[in-house]
Amino acid sequence: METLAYLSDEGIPKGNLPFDDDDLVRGYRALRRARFWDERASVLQRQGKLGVYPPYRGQEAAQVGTMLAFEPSDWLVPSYRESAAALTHGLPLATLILYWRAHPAGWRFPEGVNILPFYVPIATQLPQAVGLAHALRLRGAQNGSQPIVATFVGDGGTSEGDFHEALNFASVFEAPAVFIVQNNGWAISVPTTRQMKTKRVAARAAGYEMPGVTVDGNDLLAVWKVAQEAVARAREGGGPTLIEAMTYRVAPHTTSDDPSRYRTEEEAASWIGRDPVKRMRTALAHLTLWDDAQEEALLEELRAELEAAVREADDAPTPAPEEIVEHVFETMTPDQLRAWEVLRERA
Amino acid sequence: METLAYLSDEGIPKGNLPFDDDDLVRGYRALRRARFWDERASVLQRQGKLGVYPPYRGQEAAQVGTMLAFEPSDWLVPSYRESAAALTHGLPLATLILYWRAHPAGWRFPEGVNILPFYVPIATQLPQAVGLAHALRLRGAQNGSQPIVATFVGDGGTSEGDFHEALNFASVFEAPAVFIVQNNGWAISVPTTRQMKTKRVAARAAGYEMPGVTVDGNDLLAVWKVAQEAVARAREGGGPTLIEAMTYRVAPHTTSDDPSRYRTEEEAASWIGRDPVKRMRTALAHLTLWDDAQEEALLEELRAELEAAVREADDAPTPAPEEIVEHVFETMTPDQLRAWEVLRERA
Amino acid sequence: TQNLTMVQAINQALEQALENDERVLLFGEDVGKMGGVFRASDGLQGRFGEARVFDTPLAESGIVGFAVGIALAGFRPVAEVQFAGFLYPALDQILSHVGRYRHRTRGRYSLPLVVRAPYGGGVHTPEQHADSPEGLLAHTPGVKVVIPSNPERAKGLLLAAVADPDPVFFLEAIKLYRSVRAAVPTSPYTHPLGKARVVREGGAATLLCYGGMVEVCEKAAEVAQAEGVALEVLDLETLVPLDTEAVLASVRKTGRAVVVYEAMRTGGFGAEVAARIAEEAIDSLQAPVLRVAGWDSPYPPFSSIEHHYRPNAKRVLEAVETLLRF
Amino acid sequence: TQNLTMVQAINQALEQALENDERVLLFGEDVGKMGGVFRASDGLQGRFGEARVFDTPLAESGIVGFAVGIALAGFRPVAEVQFAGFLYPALDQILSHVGRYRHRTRGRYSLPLVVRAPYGGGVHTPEQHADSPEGLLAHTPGVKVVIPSNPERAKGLLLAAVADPDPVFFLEAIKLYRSVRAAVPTSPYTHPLGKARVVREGGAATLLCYGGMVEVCEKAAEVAQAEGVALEVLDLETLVPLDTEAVLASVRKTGRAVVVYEAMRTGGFGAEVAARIAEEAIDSLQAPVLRVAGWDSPYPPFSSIEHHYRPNAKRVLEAVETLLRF
Amino acid sequence: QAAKATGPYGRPLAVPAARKLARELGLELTAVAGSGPHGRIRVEDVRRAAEASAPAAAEPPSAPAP
Ligand SMILES: Cc1ncc(C[n+]2csc(CCOP(=O)(O)OP(=O)(O)O)c2C)c(N)n1
Ligand SMILES: Cc1ncc(C[n+]2csc(CCOP(=O)(O)OP(=O)(O)O)c2C)c(N)n1
Ligand SMILES: [Mg+2]
Ligand SMILES: [Mg+2]
Ligand SMILES: [Mg+2]
Repeated sequence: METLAYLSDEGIPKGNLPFDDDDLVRGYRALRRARFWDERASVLQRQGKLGVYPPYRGQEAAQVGTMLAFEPSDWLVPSYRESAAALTHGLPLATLILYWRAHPAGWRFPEGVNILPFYVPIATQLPQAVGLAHALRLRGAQNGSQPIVATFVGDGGTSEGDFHEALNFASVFEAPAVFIVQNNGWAISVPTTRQMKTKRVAARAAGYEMPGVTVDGNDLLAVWKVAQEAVARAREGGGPTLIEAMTYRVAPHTTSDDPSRYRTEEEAASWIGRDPVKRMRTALAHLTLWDDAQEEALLEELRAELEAAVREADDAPTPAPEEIVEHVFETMTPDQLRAWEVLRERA
Repeated sequence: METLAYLSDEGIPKGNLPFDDDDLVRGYRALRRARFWDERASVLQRQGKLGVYPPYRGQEAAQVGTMLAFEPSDWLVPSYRESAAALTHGLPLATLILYWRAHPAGWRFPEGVNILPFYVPIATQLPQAVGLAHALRLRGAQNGSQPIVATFVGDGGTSEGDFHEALNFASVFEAPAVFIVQNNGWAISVPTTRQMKTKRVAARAAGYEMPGVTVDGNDLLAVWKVAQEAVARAREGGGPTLIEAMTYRVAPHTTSDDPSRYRTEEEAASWIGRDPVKRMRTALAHLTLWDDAQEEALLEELRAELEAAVREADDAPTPAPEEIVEHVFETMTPDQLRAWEVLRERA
Repeated sequence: TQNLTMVQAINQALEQALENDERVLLFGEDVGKMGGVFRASDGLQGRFGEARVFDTPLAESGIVGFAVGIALAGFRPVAEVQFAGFLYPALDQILSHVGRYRHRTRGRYSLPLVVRAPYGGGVHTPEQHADSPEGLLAHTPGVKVVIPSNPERAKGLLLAAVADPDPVFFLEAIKLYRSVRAAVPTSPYTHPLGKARVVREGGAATLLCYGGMVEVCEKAAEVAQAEGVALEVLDLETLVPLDTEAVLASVRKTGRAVVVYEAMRTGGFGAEVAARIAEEAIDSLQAPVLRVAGWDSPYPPFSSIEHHYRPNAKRVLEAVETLLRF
Repeated sequence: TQNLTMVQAINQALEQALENDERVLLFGEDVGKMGGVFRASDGLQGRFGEARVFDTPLAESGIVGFAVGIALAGFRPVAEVQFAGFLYPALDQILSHVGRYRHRTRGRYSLPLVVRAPYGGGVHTPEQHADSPEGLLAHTPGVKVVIPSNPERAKGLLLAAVADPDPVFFLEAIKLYRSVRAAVPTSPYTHPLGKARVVREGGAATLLCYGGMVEVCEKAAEVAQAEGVALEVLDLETLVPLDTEAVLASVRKTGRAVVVYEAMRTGGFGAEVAARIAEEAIDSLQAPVLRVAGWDSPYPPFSSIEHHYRPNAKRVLEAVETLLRF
Repeated sequence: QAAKATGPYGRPLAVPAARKLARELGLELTAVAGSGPHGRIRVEDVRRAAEASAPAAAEPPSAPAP
């Protein structure tokens, strides 16, 4: 199976790019923003200002490139590592910060932001994404366009039964869903080679009569392009697509993981050469669309955005103990009400 | 994907057959025996002498052909419809009768018969079959030969997550297991076309880097041959194979099903023309290996065998109420012991 | 009213739910053309079309996960799982998601879905077709559990379940599907969830039960009545949220309680009922709180002895006698 | 003896199990090179090789099903599920097979397998990493459930679980993994399954607990002692089969019982304990049987308030006070 | 002074152990004053009542009323 890429490992465009200049700049900005947050997140975490956090360093292109192809009226059904996808799809940074602080206010995404929660139990969100996609199709076009669904899973997650059940349901119901497998080489300490025998998850798509594409997941443009095609297909009633983005988890599994137990630094280092942000910046520079001044201006913007978001997050009211038993049902049971009263007294 | 077949729909050999005359006769006898039991089972059921029974009429070649390729030292991990596979692999007829009478004596297969129980929860036996195969491989060759595992699932069963998890484990561990999908067109009332979008389950094998073969499941010889190849591969350390036997469930789903609710008689009738027993008998007749007298003698044998088995089954002691709480653990808990005493008094 | 079996009443409830609310969708294994293995959805695909009533692939985790997604989009899915023993592959979706969605999203999303499943023994079904997993569901935060005991209640409770803003597991005793007919109002109506129902009043002891055990307790009460002992029979109907007040009121009145359920005894929902009584009505108790339940074993697939597993009136009466003699 | 944390004691038990019985195999997600996310299998792949200690693909139903097959072949699999909240995808294998195999085959096959999983809250883990599903397992016919509360017991109980002829679920409180060190005998030893353990004697009331709640109850008992109230603390250790005699003996002695568990209250295993007391020790009760448990909600993933979910010594003492005042 | 305790259904409120002791001593709970909250009868109350009516305690216990 061939792997689509528009940029060389160093970032030099291999030929004509299927995006206009504005898009290229817009894409880079989203990519750089994703990198900025991830870098700061790890810092915040070390400062005790964030809980356990799963970094996505090295996977920005896979997530951002995918979501650039979707409209805000489409839905994102992420796993836990898709902070970049969520940011790109419109999750406010302050909400994201609160989410990773495990603050209840961060767990309620704002109205109008079509993103389902980050999911911890691996692969379980996939059948839900298919149900959602099927329901959107039943409902039909909104403002002239059929809303569709993007959903993510890791190489490890492809081993779960729900991955298979979801692909099968999606193909049987021709659901307008795009599955993105971020094949990042690792599931915590387990390399992809022990997770599956096949070298290409996309090869599984054929078993569902579904298009399956493997793409260079560190090439923003390749991911974006492939996602656009899948999006167009889904929107026009052509059913689901499986996209496999070949990438690498450069960072630890989460901020509490120690990768030196299971892999060499060299391996991770070899991937840094193919860093998706650097590649895209090189491409833009090559095309004279981006210079250091623009970069510095962007970073200034991002710093300001982050500062404001941190401030907003800091202002969120301290959670009250009784919130524990709220929102289990629309109406509390008598037991919950009693618990609520007990908890309220503790505040 | 091509579908291997050695016999025409009518049963005329398409060319040289890869079996010698003795094998051809042996194969037919096993096939005819399977048909004989299934026919009688439905009669016994109507007479109230058997519980709910899932007939396999039309699928004899898929089951018998597969098991002919295995040795008694190999293991069979069936689903609920594999009575024919079990008979062929050495399950005594009397045990089978008791099993379908839901008599406890039928649920304990005799020592030395390497068959795991018939499984009701669909596809759940598949990961177990892989674990068993992996363990057999760890244990290594016995008497110079590596024992391996055969396991069956229906087209409907391929939709369950466990189907996928099992195939993935099998390929990752290179387990000596042969998966047989009996694609019989139906999962109760749901046709294969609504169960999956792909026309060939065998196409899924590629996603696990595993050989996948589609075979005419109503051609005993084709199934047998394909199974032999899979068996040889597994035995020699070549890992698992997925065999898809294209067949048809001519009978109702079980003796309590009424297929007229969901399919036409014509459809089922069209498959009777491709009846695996008739085809094989025609082939033997064509090769002058079998005549009516031989058939009558075989039927006589089978009648005698059945009569003896029914007698043996009838002689099984009446189950005692306290058997309900026996064999939950090796040693009864105090609660179970108390229950046992209560139940004993009811006998 | 019409004289209906429970499965017919359920069929009527589903039909009216589909009729009165466009957001209702019905799906599961064999629910379409076949109308369900018990005919609960008989005729509904024909009437409402394949978009609203349809078969799914054979995958229970997929079915429940699919239902979650459909509910998130604003529909009201009613999924059928063919037998309650086949809810097990879906327990991950149920425990990880169905019960957590509202909580996790701080109320932004709710899951107004219903999962129906036939449960329980007594009719010689094959292995694992007679399981009673209500205790597992009741120990799942965020899901409601409803178990009707007759045609009239089944219809009203099912329509209430479909209208409920939260996920409801609706278990239907296979034993009752066709064994009784009763007058069922023809127009749609609901019975509120969360309320127990006094089936029969009495002062000597309370029998606490639900689903398939209600007729067993009624029978026991009739026999006792003939001997001059008036038993109160309380049908819990909704296990979650449990009508604890009704349980306590009855036990405070009679001072004696037997909890009857057919699931395996250890860890079953009856333990919760007994624990609540021991917690809140201890000073009214004249005798221990007894449980009559399935034994600590799988429901036996051995048909000639399986009826020894399920509680019957005799066992209930033995327990009552123990209480009265205490 | 050595001074070990609980996770070290477990590591030692696994090492000795592998050493002393060639049939023992260890597997699960990240158990190999990584040595488990909590290091329970640290160093074991290096010592015993990849054939005996290995990583599996990320699929819990697959892992448990695989373990079943391995056990059927005569090995003694010890599978790790990374967190107890990820047992859910495997519940079908557990409910449908692990607990039924011996019964279904009338004793021909047994499944001498162990499934270990870290459980419970108290250490700010992400969502669903703090679940306590012991109640679900305890309501599964045919499986044993063991939950140790300290390093010394953990080692002896785990070695007993590995030697047991039946499937054992071995849940390890994450909170206890590294918080305490204790003297642990260096050579292999076993503690029998099915026995409760009196942690502390007292006459005023009995605290019934297990796993992570034992230290909470001990702390409560210390505080009470300072005020002159002697509480008895009973560590159940094995939930299935439960040592009912020990429970009853203690409650008969003290006349007062508080059951403490961190799972959601409704339908939890503590209900079973309370129900047994109400059933068999009613005459001795001077007060209701109280439960101090998790609230009826998911374990909250909200770190600044999550400690309000888990029972603590204060809540236990409030319950004791209620009992003493009753 | 302890209250005379009757629950909402006219029966005295009493902890099970007090009921048992009263049964053993042949005491009617209606004749016992409860010292617990809501006039609940505790074991001590039964003992006290038994001592106060010592002769009655000598009588054989009456059969449990069903
Ligand atoms: C059902 C389930 N099992 C186990 C875990 C624990 N766990 C969290 S992340 C992870 C590895 C996931 O790997 P992959 O799917 O490749 O995603 P990645 O972390 O690489 O983004 C595991 C085993 C979990 N969250 N859910
Ligand atoms: C987990 C589970 N879900 C549902 C059922 C009910 N059921 C029994 S057989 C069957 C259809 C199976 O179809 P297929 O796998 O094609 O096998 P076939 O009956 O054709 O042999 C269904 C849905 C079951 N036994 N187990
Ligand atoms: Mg990965
Ligand atoms: Mg599954
Ligand atoms: Mg089929």
